[in-house]
Amino acid sequence: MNRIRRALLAALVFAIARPLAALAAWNKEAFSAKTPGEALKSLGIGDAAPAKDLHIEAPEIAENGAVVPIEISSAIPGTTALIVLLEKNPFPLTARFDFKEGALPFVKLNVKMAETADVRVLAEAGGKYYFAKQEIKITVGGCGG
Amino acid sequence: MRRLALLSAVLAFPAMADPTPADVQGIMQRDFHPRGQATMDRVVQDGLQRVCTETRDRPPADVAKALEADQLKTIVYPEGSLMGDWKRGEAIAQSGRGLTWNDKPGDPAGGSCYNCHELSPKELSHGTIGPSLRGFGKTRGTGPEVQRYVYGKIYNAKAYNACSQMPRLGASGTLTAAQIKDLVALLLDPASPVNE
Amino acid sequence: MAAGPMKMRASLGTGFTDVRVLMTHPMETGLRKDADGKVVPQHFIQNLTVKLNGKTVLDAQISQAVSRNPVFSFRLKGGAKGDKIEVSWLDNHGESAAIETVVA
Amino acid sequence: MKALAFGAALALSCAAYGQDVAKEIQRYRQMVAEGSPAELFELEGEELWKKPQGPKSVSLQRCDLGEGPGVLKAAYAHLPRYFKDADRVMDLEARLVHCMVTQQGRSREDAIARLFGTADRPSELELLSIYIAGQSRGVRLEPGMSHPKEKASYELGRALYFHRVGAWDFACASCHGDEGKRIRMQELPVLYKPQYARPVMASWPAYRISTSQVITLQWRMNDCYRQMRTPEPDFGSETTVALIHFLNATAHGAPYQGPGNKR
Repeated sequence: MNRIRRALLAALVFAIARPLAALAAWNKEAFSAKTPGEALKSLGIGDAAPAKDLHIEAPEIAENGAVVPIEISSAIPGTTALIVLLEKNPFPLTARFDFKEGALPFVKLNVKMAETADVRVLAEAGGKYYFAKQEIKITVGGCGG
Repeated sequence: MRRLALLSAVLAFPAMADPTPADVQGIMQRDFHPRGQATMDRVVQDGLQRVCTETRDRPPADVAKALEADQLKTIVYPEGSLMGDWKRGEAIAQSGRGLTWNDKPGDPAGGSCYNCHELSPKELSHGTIGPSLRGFGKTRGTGPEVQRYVYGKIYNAKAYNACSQMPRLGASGTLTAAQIKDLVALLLDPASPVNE
Repeated sequence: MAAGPMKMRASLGTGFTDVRVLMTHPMETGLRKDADGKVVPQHFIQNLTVKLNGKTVLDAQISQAVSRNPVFSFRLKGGAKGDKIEVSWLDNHGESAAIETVVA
Repeated sequence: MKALAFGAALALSCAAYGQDVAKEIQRYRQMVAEGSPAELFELEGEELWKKPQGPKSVSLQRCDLGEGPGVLKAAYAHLPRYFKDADRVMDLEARLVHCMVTQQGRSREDAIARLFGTADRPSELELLSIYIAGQSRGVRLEPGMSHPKEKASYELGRALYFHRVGAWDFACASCHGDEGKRIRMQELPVLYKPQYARPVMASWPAYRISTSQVITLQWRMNDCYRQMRTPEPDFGSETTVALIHFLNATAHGAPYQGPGNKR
């Protein structure tokens, strides 16, 4: 198995330890926060205004908390970051995307949710913050055992 | 000419009859192996399974009646009240464990109730293979007759409907008498969420 | 599990380029127990970088709450045949991987 | 008063539940399918197909899956089928084991030592299955139905589908017998009817979202029997192959669209 993986790695992937190490910034404090409020504080975010131009596309019911697809996009001019918080997870802050010139403020990803909860998305634009929310219900599926 | 071709096609496979339940059982005895608590005696059909297989779950009325009478005799009622604790009953209804080859023998089993039935309105994830049991006790009360019926139905569903798809949860050794009593309470107790 | 293969697909839309990237990674939360009841240590991707023709266009920080074998879709402004897109990740064990593709 | 309002809200949400739930779950599945990592496993399966293994140190690239030695295109869509060299009907997995034994010189014990993998490490057969099935995309399902043993396999599969057995008296049809039923939130396809069998059978093997695992039809048969509370069926046995044969033959004509995604 390892040999195959290595072969595949050689074919598809090249090691890039050098450039990545330089930008390996990961906000440990914010990602370790146990409530959405603490996480936002660690990110230096105070007030956020509700925004209609910030879109969350997600199913209202997910059959499985291990894979919950979420698509987020912002039509707020000058959006430079999108932040995803899963309000009832043990560590709510789930992702922060910083968009530079050349990328549109759009991301689709799959997340894990411990239970039915709100997904809160924040957008940063021109130094101000905006938010949108959606509840996603998590159900039990299939046969027991 | 076409008829001739058809005839020869039929003649080419003279032994092509559908396998009987006995044939199938023989093949399963060859192709299966015991694992954990799932022993080989489980691929041997009892009379009821055989009749239901042969009739595609629609036995003639008199046969069904005889089978049901037979199954009724398997039900063992405990002494005293048949109403247990609906809260424990809810947990049993939720659990789908028990009797599979990777369940540990001796571990408490569940009734798999929500797999097929709607019970408490709080549980949105319920199956629809069996009828909804929401509000079951509201119209039927908690009298000894209805307790006896519910206990018996869970213990051996085939005593009331010979080829029911519901397992014989007591007769198969899946649930204990105390567990079945808890399920009776889940269905009948006015305080149970089923009767909200 | 070591880093496995990645796969990326870039397709031209109207006014943007759709990028979809798959990566093999366990994304262990550190809360899960294995069959023997032992806690599986945290192991998850923390940083994700998207470059277009050598220039970083997207920096992401993610948590262990991203699903196993992550799949991300991004959109890049404009885009043309021949554009080179590179996606790389770094996890909390210091392992990293990258993949690049040319818009066709 | 507050409790009353809550109760009313709950009743309302439950009333609205039936109609909206199916739609939302459908949307959930659609979104999950768009983000499936199944392709990653096809890559790994391809490596295994080409990797020399066993005492003879040869790859499986000369394995005849029914379309000729090494031909992968359409092979999966035409299985199970009768193989003269083995004088029996085989599905993909039984055939792969046959090739591992006859061509790579491996013992059957070695070939089937690790049938079902984990999320961390899918099994060899799972990865091979997902790769080979992917080479049938767009090809109509057409398992063998001309040889007498193929007909017998199909008939046995159908009989097994309705055969009530095990500690809980189940047949396949106990769950997959009536239209519009579900187990928990999972809809149950009535697999002996073509319109239900087609979309289902055209998407196996698959990536299972709840366990992040690659799953195959042999796994599916095995785990259904586990939940039917029977003993365990032998891997690639006449029984499991016959059921797969019956299901794929019922789905006859469906263009293969997998590997798919399962809950």
